[in-house]
Amino acid sequence: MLELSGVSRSFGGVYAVRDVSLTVADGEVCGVIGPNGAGKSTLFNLITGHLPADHGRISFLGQRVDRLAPHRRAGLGMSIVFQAARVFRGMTVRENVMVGMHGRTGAGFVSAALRLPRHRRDEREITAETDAVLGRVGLAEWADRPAELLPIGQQRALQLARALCARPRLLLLDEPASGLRGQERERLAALVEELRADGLTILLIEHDVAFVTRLADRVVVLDLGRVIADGPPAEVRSDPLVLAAYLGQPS
Amino acid sequence: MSAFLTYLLNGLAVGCAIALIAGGLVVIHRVTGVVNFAQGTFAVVAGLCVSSLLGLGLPHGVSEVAAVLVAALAGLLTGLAAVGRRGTTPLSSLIVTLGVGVLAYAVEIVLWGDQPRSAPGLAGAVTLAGARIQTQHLLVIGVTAAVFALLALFFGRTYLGKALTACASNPYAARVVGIDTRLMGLLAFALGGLLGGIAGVLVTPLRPISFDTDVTLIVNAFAAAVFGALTRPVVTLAGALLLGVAETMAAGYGYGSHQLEVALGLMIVVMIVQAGRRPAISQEQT
Amino acid sequence: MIGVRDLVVSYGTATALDHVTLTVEAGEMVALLGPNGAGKSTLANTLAGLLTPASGTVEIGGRLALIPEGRQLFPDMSVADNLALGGWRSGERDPSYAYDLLPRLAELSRRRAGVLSGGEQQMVAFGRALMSRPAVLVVDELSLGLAPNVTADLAGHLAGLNRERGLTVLLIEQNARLAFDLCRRAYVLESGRVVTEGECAELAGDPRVAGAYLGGAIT
Amino acid sequence: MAGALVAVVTLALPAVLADSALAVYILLGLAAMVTVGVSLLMGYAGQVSLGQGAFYAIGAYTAALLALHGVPPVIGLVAAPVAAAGFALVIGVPLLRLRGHHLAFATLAMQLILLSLAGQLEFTGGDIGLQAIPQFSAGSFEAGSALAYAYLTWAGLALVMLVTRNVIRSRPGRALRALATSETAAASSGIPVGRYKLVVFALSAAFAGLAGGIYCFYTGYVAPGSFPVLISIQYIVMAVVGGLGTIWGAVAGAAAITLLVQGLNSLAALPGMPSYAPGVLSYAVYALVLVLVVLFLPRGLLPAVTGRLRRDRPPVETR
Amino acid sequence: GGGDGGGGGAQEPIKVGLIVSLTGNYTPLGSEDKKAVELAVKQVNDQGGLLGRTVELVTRDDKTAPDQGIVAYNQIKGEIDALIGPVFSNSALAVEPLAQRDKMPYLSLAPAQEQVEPIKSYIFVTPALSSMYAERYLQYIQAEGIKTIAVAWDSKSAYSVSGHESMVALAPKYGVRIAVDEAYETTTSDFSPLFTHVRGSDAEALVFWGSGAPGVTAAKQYASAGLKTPLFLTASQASKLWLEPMGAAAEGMTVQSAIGVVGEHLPDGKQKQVIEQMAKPYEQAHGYPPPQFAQDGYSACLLLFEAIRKANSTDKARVQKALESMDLVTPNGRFRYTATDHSGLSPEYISVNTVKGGEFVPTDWAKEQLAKTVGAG
Ligand SMILES: Nc1ncnc2c1ncn2[C@@H]1O[C@H](COP(=O)(O)OP(=O)(O)OP(=O)(O)O)[C@@H](O)[C@H]1O
Ligand SMILES: Nc1ncnc2c1ncn2[C@@H]1O[C@H](COP(=O)(O)OP(=O)(O)OP(=O)(O)O)[C@@H](O)[C@H]1O
Ligand SMILES: [Mg+2]
Ligand SMILES: [Mg+2]
Repeated sequence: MLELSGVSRSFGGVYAVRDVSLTVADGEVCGVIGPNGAGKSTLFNLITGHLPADHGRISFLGQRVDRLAPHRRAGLGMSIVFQAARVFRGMTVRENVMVGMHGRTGAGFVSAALRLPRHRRDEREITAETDAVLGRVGLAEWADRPAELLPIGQQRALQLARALCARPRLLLLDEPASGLRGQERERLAALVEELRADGLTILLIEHDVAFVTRLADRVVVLDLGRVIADGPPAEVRSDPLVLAAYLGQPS
Repeated sequence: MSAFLTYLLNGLAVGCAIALIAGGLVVIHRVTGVVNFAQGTFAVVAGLCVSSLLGLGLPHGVSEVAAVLVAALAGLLTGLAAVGRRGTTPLSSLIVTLGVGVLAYAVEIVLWGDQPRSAPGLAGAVTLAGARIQTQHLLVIGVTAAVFALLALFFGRTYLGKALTACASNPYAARVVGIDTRLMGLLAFALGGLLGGIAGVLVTPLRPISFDTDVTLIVNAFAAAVFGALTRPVVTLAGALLLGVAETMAAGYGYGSHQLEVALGLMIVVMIVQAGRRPAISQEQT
Repeated sequence: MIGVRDLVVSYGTATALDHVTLTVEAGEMVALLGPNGAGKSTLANTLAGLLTPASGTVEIGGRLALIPEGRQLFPDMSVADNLALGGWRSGERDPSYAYDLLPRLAELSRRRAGVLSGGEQQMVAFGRALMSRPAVLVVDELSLGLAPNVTADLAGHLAGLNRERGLTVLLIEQNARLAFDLCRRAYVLESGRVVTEGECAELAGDPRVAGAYLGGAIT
Repeated sequence: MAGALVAVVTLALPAVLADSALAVYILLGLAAMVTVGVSLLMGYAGQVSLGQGAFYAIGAYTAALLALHGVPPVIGLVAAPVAAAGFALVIGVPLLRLRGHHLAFATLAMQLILLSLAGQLEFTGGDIGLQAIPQFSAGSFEAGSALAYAYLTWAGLALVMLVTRNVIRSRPGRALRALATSETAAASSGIPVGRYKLVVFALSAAFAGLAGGIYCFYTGYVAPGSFPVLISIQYIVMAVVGGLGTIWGAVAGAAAITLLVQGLNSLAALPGMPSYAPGVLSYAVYALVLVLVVLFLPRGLLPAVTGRLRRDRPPVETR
Repeated sequence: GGGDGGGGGAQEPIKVGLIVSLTGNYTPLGSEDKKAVELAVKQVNDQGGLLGRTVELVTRDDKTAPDQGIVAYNQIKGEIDALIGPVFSNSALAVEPLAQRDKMPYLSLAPAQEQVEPIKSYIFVTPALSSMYAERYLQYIQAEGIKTIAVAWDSKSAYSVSGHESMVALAPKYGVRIAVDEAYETTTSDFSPLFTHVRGSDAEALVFWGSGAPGVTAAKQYASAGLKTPLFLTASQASKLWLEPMGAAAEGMTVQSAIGVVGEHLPDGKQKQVIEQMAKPYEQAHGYPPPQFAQDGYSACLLLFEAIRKANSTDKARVQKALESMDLVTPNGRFRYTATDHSGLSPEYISVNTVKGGEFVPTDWAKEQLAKTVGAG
């Protein structure tokens, strides 16, 4: 599904991602962990195209994508939930989520301006599906609130809903559980499990190791921009390198 | 060759005059995030003041200093209107400064009338390596160099300068660490007024000043300041010099009627080239 | 050290805090729990003087520092400058105090804060708050985005400062288990009201609290 | 519906207005057309243009030149927005790579350069401009009176508002509002950010161009002096005063500013006013009203009046 | 048809519209014009009015913007009998088609040539056109024995563009060669490139076309540029607006002006008397002598009043007819409007002066020429 080979990116003198090669299989949930500043978020930005890579190649669904603009990659079926909440200000929660449907509908300026039938049909579909997704992530009651005023937890859920609306093949989640409390975290985990059951491929960055262990089929560990471990969660959790760099005292 | 040098030197002087006004824009924006459209007004107020004071028979030096102080006061008052009220967004503040600039027209017309004024400066010209340059131009260059050196030091090295910068960088965070952003904003406006005043006092002997001269002054200064991302004094100075030299060179080599097009066009091109180098995500990261 | 009585804070017409009363004694570490949107950050901002209460009183004994939600650094400034500005109230301008606490910050000192990774930013926010040598520290999410070893490290620092310098701490933390480990007492805020308060040990045994805040926290 | 009511009242208005008031009505309508575009561009898509006056000018010059060369005015009027939009598409490609203040400056400079050229070129009539532009006519109908232009303006504004409303309430509109906050997040939702910015830039230019086309037929004269940079700034002021991010706000802002300016103008010219009255009244009172409105109604006139809280700003300036 | 001066209409004032720039760029010009027009109206009313009716002024501000000129015109066109129009050429050109359509007698204060080319029956111009200034300078240059000149002009000012064009077109007729022909922009703040080019040429004089700020900026820099070539400035500089900021640096420079500016140097006679009739009270009221554009406003009033008197009516068609057969001495000189000449002045009413002691003093050549003109008139 996703294949990286020899991908690197540096900022000034700092190598954020260094010669990373990685394959993610269809339907797999792959956890990405590593110390702060290891390059996890940068890796996501390289995959989604928000940062150009210095070297290496990235293929998605058998097609090279490393020269494609972010919106084109999104169009191929990638969705990301950013680490820092990026909700669209001045729009309600529902409108925010509707934006996620953008790539799946086609009504442009002209058909919108003229209210052509196609546009109206699209709008009906968008509204219906948005409401379904809002229910799924537990935001139904917030739907008409201005998005930027939501508490952190709900903003995360909103981003996830937006990403899901695009019906992606590959979902990249950058610390989706941060800021969530016990129960909320539980609900998120359940949702991710559902998505996996639906056959979605997921890349998941998270510092809550238990969370990752529970959800991921496989965990990749980054440190100083390099992959230092890659394998089933249980194995990785006891890897001495990982313990030293990341987990601190054995848990 | 001496013609080239003449164009260059005079272009630098023109650029320096622009830079002084742009400097005020930068100081205010760097601290408050507000683009101060009243910046040209400060120069005009100082220019009109200095012409009156000299006309009253006050000696040079005293008149200039007094005029600059009046401009600083004007800056402070503008600041009170623009950032004195909590919750004013930078866009609202911008419109307020626009309003203050227009309000100043009324005050200036009542006090000084609508006719342009000038003031005597350093007379005569000097010849440097075959290139003639007005003595007043040399003064402008000298003062600008000093002012920008001080600005760069102030913002880059001093603690107060950093605290001022922090206010616009993240106003909420500035309040979290205990910086009084409102007070700092007022300080910045006063400083902006001071810089505008210096510009006005230096420019009035070179070109007549009337109440509405601020528009011409602000357009060039805005160009230079934007070049410096409205936050970086030294890059702003570079932008202003680029603008000034491009203008005189265009005039010198036969494009006198296209000075403006040449200079502004050049600025846009440089900006577009710069913009292409930074991915959107690194401009958005908070 | 922190005394809050009958505090009401609202955003326009929406009431975020509804007659909240809460105390943190000098030298105490108290946790503040609550679901998303309960009003925890609102309370933190009010304590720091960034929001004006509609009614009620807030008393703070001594210099207060806040680690705000969402890091809130000065993005265009270097890490060193960010830290130095943390000392605005105390006059402490030399960031080496923060470097001693968190050596990683020294490595990052010349980078622009805005381009740091999430966890790195959180460390800077922590260091910056301590630069003001506070008597009272309000932490709005400690472990957010931090690697487990760093979380443990910071928690250790907090406990140490509390023990050695008598630092008073009000801790808002997503990971309730961590909060319960660190603090002796806790308040639970829901929909702007204090619904439960008590010793952490007791609360952990309270099935409602445990269900809501410990159940899923699996660390 | 309040909107329909306003539409009916404004439609009935020209019939009862004197010629003197009609001139204000028309200029107000034209300003509103441009301002709706500014509001779309700035309030929704988050892109600042200090050069809308240039598109207004392009529309006016296009229609004027075509009419002077014997092309039927209807075609000229259609060509005006098309030319403005076309120009916007061409310059937008490089300019829209700039953001924020850089974009504001670049558009301002674009207008300065364009007007400077218009003032020097032969076929645009240089600084003196183009005179004796024929009246607007369609088929056998010739718009000889101010009344006809008032209705033409009304129709133009209605069209502009309708298009804007349809756009913002739909998929492209949501995309525009999204990219205003975060281009990266918008792009990862599959929005082609660059293309959308370009299209909305062109659309706002088209609105200004259409207004310019009507303007040229109404006044029968265009010159660079008709489009000073200050009018571009005035449009921004109108949009902000009325309330950014609402269509009716743009219209309310244009109306408020136009009427204020004209009212003060008439007041200052009353006999017996001291010689400094025009300056003081038109500058001081205008400025004071502007400052007070912006400070005390920061979300603009319309939201303040209707009490709508669409764009509530958090009291804590978190980012 | 308007009142013939008889009946109840006698009580109705005659209303004269005045649209000038009272705000915006052209404020300094418009506000002076307004003062002069108010003076002329007061004077005529003090003498018992026109046709036994008082004259009332209806003033509007065009804000130095063409569309505001149109608004202003539409506001007052219903109540006025004639119009004195904008100083800003673009405003004037915008209003004129409307005035022509309404058959409104219109005296323009703007100097643009296009207003009278082609002739529109109701549109008349009061300032001398820049082509006249160009021609007058060439006459002077020829008389001084100068063969080669440099010309600089503001590419953004209609006045200076057309002045420059006329100068280029007429130069051969006066045996003058243009060695340097250089445009600048209104916002130019440094003229050293121009002066460098002049220095490097064999030009014996530099004629500088421009109005407003560049006139001062360039002349000041000229003073310190150390050029030997004399600087010739055109009539836009013939006022305190230029003299005051220039100060002592102006001494010895050559500046054109309308005849009215140098009234005191004229031989006694009708012309001198008309000039003083305006200049004295103006100076008394405002503390400085009237600048040249103020004289345009005053002259426009005199022309209009005379036309109404001759028409013995405010009927617009009859006023227009009266204007087309006008022959009147005003502070701007003697106007002879005809059906084919709506500008009415000729270059003979232009003076060439030197600045002496902070005043404009006609050169000997100009004194001689003006004496001839006035004597003949
Ligand atoms: N635009 C940039 N310019 C300069 N350095 C950058 C930039 N973006 C990231 N970095 C640096 O690259 C390194 C990797 O950052 P990244 O955000 O990928 O880390 P991360 O693994 O996501 O960490 P965290 O778990 O803390 O979020 C960091 O040291 C960071 O400071
Ligand atoms: N600026 C604001 N304007 C209006 N309402 C706000 C604002 N900030 C927060 N709120 C609302 O006030 C309530 C309390 O928010 P607050 O951020 O204090 O919650 P919290 O307990 O910190 O939540 P979280 O755990 O997600 O951080 C929420 O319902 C939120 O939507
Ligand atoms: Mg990260
Ligand atoms: Mg919170």
